[in-house]
Amino acid sequence: MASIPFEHALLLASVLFALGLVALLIRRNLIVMLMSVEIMLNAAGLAFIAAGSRWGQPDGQVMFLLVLTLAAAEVGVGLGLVLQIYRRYKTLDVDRLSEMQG
Amino acid sequence: MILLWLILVPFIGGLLSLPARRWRDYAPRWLALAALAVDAVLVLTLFADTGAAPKTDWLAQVDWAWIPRFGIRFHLALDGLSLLLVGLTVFLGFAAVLCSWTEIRERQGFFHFNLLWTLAGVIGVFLALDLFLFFFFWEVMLIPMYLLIGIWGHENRAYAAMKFFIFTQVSGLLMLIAILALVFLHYQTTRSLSFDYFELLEADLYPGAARWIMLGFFVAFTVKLPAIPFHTWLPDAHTQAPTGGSVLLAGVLLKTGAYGLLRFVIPLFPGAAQDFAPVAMTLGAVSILYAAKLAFAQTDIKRLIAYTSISHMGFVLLGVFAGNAQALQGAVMTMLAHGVSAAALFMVAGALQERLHTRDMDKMGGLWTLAPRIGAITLFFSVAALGMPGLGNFVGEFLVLLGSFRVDTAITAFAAIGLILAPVYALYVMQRAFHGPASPCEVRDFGIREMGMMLCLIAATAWMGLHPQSMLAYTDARVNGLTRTLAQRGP
Amino acid sequence: MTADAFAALLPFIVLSAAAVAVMLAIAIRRSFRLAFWLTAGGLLVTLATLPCALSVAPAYVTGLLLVDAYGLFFHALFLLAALAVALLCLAYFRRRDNENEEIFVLLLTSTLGALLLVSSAHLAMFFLGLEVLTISLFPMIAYSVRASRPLEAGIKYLMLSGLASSFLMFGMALVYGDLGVLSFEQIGASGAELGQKPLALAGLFLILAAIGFKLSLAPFHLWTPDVYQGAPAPVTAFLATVSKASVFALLLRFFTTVHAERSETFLCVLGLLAVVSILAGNLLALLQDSLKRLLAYSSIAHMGYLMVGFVAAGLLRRDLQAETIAFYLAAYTLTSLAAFGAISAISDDARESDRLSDYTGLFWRSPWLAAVLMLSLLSLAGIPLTVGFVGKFYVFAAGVQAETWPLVTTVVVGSGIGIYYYLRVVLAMIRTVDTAFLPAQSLHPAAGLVLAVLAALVLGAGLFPQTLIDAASQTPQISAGAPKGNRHSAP
Amino acid sequence: MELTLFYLSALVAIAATFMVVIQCNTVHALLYLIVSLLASGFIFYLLGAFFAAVLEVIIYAGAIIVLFVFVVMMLNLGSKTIEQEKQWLCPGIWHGPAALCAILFAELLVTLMRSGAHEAGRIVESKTLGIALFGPYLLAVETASMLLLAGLVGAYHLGRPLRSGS
Amino acid sequence: MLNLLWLVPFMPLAGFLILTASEGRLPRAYVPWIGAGSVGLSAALAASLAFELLALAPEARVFRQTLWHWMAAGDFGVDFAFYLDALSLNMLLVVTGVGFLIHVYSAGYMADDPSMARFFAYMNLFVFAMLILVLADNLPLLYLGWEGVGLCSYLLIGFWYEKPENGYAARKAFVVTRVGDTAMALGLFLMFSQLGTLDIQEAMARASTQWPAGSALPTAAALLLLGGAVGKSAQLPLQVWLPDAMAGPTPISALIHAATMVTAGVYLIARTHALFALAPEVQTLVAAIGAITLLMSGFSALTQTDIKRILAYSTISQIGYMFLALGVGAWSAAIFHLTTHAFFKALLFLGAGAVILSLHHEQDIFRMGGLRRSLPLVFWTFIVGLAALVALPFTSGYYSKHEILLSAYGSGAAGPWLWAAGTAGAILTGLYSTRLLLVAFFGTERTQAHSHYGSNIGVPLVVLAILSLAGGLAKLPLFPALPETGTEETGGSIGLATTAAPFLGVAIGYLVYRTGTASAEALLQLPGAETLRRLWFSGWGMDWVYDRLFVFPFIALARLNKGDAVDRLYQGIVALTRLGHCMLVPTQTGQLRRYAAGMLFGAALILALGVWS
Repeated sequence: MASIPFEHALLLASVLFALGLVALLIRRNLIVMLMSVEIMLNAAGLAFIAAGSRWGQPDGQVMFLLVLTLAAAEVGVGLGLVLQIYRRYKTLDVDRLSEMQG
Repeated sequence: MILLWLILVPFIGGLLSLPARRWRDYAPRWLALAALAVDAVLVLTLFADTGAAPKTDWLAQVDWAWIPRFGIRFHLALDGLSLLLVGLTVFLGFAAVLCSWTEIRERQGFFHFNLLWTLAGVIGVFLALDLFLFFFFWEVMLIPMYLLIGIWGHENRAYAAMKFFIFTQVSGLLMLIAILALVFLHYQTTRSLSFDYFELLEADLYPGAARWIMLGFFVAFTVKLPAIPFHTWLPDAHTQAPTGGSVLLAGVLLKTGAYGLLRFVIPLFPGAAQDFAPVAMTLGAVSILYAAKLAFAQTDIKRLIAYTSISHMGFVLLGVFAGNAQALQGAVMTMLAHGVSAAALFMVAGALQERLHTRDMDKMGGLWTLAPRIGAITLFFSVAALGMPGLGNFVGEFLVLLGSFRVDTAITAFAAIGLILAPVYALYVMQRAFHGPASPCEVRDFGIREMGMMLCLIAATAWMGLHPQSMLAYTDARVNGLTRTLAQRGP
Repeated sequence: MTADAFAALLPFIVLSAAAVAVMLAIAIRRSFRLAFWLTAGGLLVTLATLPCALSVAPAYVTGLLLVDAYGLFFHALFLLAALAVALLCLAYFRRRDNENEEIFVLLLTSTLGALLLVSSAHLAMFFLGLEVLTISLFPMIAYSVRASRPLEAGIKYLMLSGLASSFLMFGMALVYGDLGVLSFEQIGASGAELGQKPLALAGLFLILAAIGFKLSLAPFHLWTPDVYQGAPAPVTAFLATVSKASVFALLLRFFTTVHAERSETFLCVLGLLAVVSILAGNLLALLQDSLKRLLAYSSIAHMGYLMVGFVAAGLLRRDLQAETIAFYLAAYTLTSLAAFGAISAISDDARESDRLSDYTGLFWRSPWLAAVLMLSLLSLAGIPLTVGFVGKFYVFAAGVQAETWPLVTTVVVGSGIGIYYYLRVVLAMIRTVDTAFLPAQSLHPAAGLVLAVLAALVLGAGLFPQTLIDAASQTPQISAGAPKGNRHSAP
Repeated sequence: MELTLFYLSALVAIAATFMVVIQCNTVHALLYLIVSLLASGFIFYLLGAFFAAVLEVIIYAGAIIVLFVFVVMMLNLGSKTIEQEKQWLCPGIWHGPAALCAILFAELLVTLMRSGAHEAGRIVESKTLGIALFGPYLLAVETASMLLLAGLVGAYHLGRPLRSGS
Repeated sequence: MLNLLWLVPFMPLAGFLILTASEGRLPRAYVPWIGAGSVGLSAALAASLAFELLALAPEARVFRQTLWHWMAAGDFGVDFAFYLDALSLNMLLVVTGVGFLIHVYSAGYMADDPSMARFFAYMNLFVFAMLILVLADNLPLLYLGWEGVGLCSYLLIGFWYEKPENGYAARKAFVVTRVGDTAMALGLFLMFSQLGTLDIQEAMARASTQWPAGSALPTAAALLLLGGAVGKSAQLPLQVWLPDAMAGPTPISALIHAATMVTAGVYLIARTHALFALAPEVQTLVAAIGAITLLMSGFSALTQTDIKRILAYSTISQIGYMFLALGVGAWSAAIFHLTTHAFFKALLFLGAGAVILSLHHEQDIFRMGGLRRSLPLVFWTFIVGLAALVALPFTSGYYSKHEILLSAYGSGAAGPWLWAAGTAGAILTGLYSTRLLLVAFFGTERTQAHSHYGSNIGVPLVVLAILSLAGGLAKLPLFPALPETGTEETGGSIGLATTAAPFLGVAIGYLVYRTGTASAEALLQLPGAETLRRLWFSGWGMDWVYDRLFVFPFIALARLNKGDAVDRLYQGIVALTRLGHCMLVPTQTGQLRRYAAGMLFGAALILALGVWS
């Protein structure tokens, strides 16, 4: 395989990361927010893969696997929570969930 | 060991009085009296032990390792100065219990618990010779006092208790920082980590550091003393506290500040203290006058007495920093005498409030006709407070001014104006509360218990005025040591 | 796997086994008591294996885990805390028909996460430990799904935690991308030229942001009050103690091993975070009416104090740093457990009592419970007699010794503000109200036991801290290979 | 060639992700997300991480996103919600978050530019990965199982329907 | 026998303690016995001590008794010690003697007062304090007595406490004298800091050797002591309290505000004459104060209508003479006049008291009249007293005042001026005395008098009348306590003029008031006369000035700052903290996305710090 500039891969990861962040900040739909967290985690994974391929070590991929595990677990718990919330509030609007403040 | 028991007896007494309430309603107060009696016996033993001996050195010591990690030791020791103040504490402890006899009807067990713990803390402060231990007791006495004000206080108790606590606590932290700075500077030169008083006395500080560290101590002690501009907690705390609390606050707690100045600020930082003396003396003089003026303006009798306390403590500050034998002895005498007279005045004010349900002097008047005993006693202590020769306060103030005159004529002359303002407020109390036409209501005069207690206080005040030498002798050695230190290590 | 490695791993193995066992037990037969006893047994057995692990410490296990005395100190702390939380859960979840047993599995897994976290020697384990802890916490926080607040708290924590995890991972990726290594020690080995590695440095800062979130340092603190308030009280207790302490313990291990503290920038940023946290936490708590939120804000401030200790002690000497952090964390854990335990004891899963009005006159309704809460508040405020004071003493000692005056000043200011709101709660508790209409609080024996033990520990370690100091200071060696040279020659 | 492919798929990933951000229909957003993930997987492949690329497709796109789809379908979010999403996504709320993200991104960019130029794309065999996973990272794998256990129990507790009554 | 000296002051103290401890439960009949008896015993003891002391050679007439070590600190130490010499013996006799008579008189005067026990208790306390004052061996002890008499003065002026104005007068007296006392205290400090002792004899001896005459230090010390003296002795500028002090019962006015306490200043200066001798400027000032005071208060006395206020101004005026004497160095003349003044002024006050008692507390002389018929004994004794006051020849006042005026004349350059002032004062004295006598005792009876006083009022009047007449014949044996001042023979014309001056005053008075008040009112019609009268009546408006200079500003300042301005500072801190709280709380919106934004902000911030630093 031809070499790919490491920095460019990281740049891509950064862009994805930033996009995920933007999504998290501007979307009010809980499911989309969960998705944006996934985007960010994926971006981090991408960065690991890029780093691993820079050094030619398996560690990057191992870390990616761990990220993947986390993403799965988090999505599992998160979606369970979202379900409960939808049952209770009949909406996915995150801004409705601001009973506690001050 | 006797020193440890001095602290432990009220401590245990306090613990016991908690459950004692379930047994009998009056049990806690008798228990408190009993604990104090035991303490009094201990104090008297100490007095007797030292009565004949030359009062030069430390009379008794306890020295155990406590937190070896920091070289902190459980080090108690007693010299004449401590002995006098511990004696005063126990004496006023009796007064505080007795004057709460009928005033406190609710939650007596917890009340006496707090009272005794405050006393234990104060005695600890007077005995501790490890700086950490000192700070420990310094803070420990706050909590029960806070509860005394916060639970049994008057209408604005929450505010007053809070203010009291925050002032003393924040200033206490400054002291803690100063203590640590001192300890670590000492460590840097000697490689021995110790909070011990005697070891730190040898600490060799460069002047800049000494000044800052001294200021840390100074602020903590002047807040407690209190002196302008750190005094504003006191009127609120004293006014809102129950009578027993006021007695302890005015009689004993304020003395811890003065004690700290004498025990720590001067010996540890003689040079810095001397450099700082003009400022401190000015603060003292300003306190005397400013508080006297404020006292005059008050209509709340307890508030008025509170401001007079500030005024009197100004003399202490003046005396301590004047730093010669007369002024220092005067400061000690002022502490003792003010302890007794202010306590008595607060007891009178408490008695009035208990009877009239007001502290507003505008609503009093003509009480002499209705309650001549209260009147006479108030008169006596007002007169004591205004510095009548022959009574304790005079000796203190006279010696302070005598000594400080040698150091700084202008400040002393300024402070002496306080002698003029004192009768202005003291006699004003008499006028507004006791003179004038009598109102047609009934006021219960002092009974045997109250009169007995008051006569003891009167006797103490008169004794201090007529034969102060019996007390001055105890502090003579310490004061001479201080003046020597100042002379040797001054600038 | 060698015997040594097995011994070192034993606590983790036992704990994991316990988690699985509890899960299986639940699957077989739902019984709250059985689940509790299994959990308690698991925790106790794990505790019993710690000496075994200590005998082989320090030991690397596969390069991911480092079992050393430092970690084991925290293991013991967390296991005890988890035990306390388990007992609190027993008292708290009274509605046994609600299939509540899962809490114990989650408690065990999250404790396991905390244990892994403090022992991790590798970014992978760091990440995993943190996530095991966090993932277990999500359902714990949202545990009472019938109520709306836990759900709200849960989703907030989940989302923000996900965000933080992303930061963490991204940061780790940057570090790895720049350095090519993942174990702390190897990162530390190449840490000397960290200044020339901007990517790695940026990665470390991103990791710091994630840690700041977990520690709720300002400005990453916004979630804290909502989550504390929404979570069931025992879970809050766990969150406030084990979760925070484990992350801080890791922070110390990680950043000292990678020599981040050699970078002035890094220390400045940490100092800044500390200052902002102290001010923001204390100011936000000032007039707070919900006790849980109040304690949340107070925990923000406390993390700030701790960070001051971290920075200051880090400037001085490594073992002092570990000792300071270990002691403070232990003190904070004990105290917070007591505070949240008291809240938990008067709440249940049907009703959370966290308004200040719920505590009005509590002192007269159930004095012992109120006394424990008061004690823990005083400990948080850093008043002597309590272990919190010794913790604060450590912070001051480090700050003064390192002469980081801005930080020390901030701590003083923060403490001053802090006293106000702690005392507000105390005032509410001692307010004398007509108690006839308020029901006396019945105390579940499990909660009573926990609170009694915790109160005894808070007092005991406050009065005689040397034992705890010994335990904390015997863990100075964070990892092998730490450079011996010290920046400062001071102690 | 590979470089071109890399940039191309990067472009696809970015564009798809961007669509996720602005897409109002949740299902559409999910589909875009799948595209984005597939593009990422391809990049993994280009970077020489074949195993990861496979996992990306199977687990991420295949399992996790499907989970999302299930939930979305369970909740049966109708067209009403799309309208609502459109309202929520009014242009005003973009500014602040976008600016913040831009700042963060700019900071990362500056850092990246400072770090110099390095090559990536070394192939890591799946075998090496396997050895690493069951060698030095054995404990990590075990721990990941505990992570999943916790997630499982948690999801179970949260996700089950409430019993009526009591 | 001399060793019993301590009993002299402690006898009245015992009386005080007994009366106080009884709390008014003692049968009324016993109270005067205890009160007057204790002073009587003191007087008897003092008399026997006097015989014993005077039996010694003049140089040996010194006795020192140390009771106990009072206080010591560093190089400072004083004893509770008494010092008896001719000067203090003289004062001792006056205080106990006159005091005893007034006590006896009080038994009658206060017979109906419900608080008689309290009255006698205060009186006894006063005698005790006064005796301490005169016997003190050192200045602090003297100060004890000094303040003690001030306190008793306060207590007794405010004796009838129901009336607020009495309380005001009492406080005024205390505070005004306290101003002087404070100056005196500073004087003590100065002396101690420079001389190293406060023992009077020792300090005087050291001052004479260490301080050159006329240098700054003795001048300052003497000035400060003078401050105390003018306060206590009601001299310019601190004389304002004495007229108001007449609010107390009349025996008090006789004992404290005429015979004994107010002369304490004279005693003090005489006691420390060695110091004053070192400060000639101050001595001149003393003389000037005396001269001005005697004139000013003479004029004031002319316009008063209250019989006690007339006597009060007269007292101020007479003490002015004593100061004049002290100022010109005629020490023994001053003490001589002090003694005779004690007799006749006590007599006058007691007489006035008898009048007031008979007229049911009527004090306005213009509502009296014709009393010579209804109260003959009082009338005759009053005449004797007035004669002595006016210094008609062969009365005691004549000898003493004559000596003062002649000494003044011969005292250097300012002498004639001082003499002129004194002589003018003598004219004034004659004038107002005649006015008092004619208005109150002659003419028509305007208020019905009921003479119901018994022998315990009559006897003291007679005894004091005898003393007023014959007291001038005694030659006080004040040497060597005070240096002899040889009264050199001055020109006969001066002596004649001095003798004649009172007659002139009496004559003018007789002319004006012979036919009642008509001619006086005619005089008031003259231009400016009414203004002058008001000015004099108000004591030259000094009260008005002091009120505006000190009292009102102080009260205004106190009221203004009742809430303590310093507290604002702390309230400001509190407000700042609350402001911080209120500014931070809105960040806790409870909205998840804002929290995320907060985190992002934090991350961006620390990254920025990390990247650009």
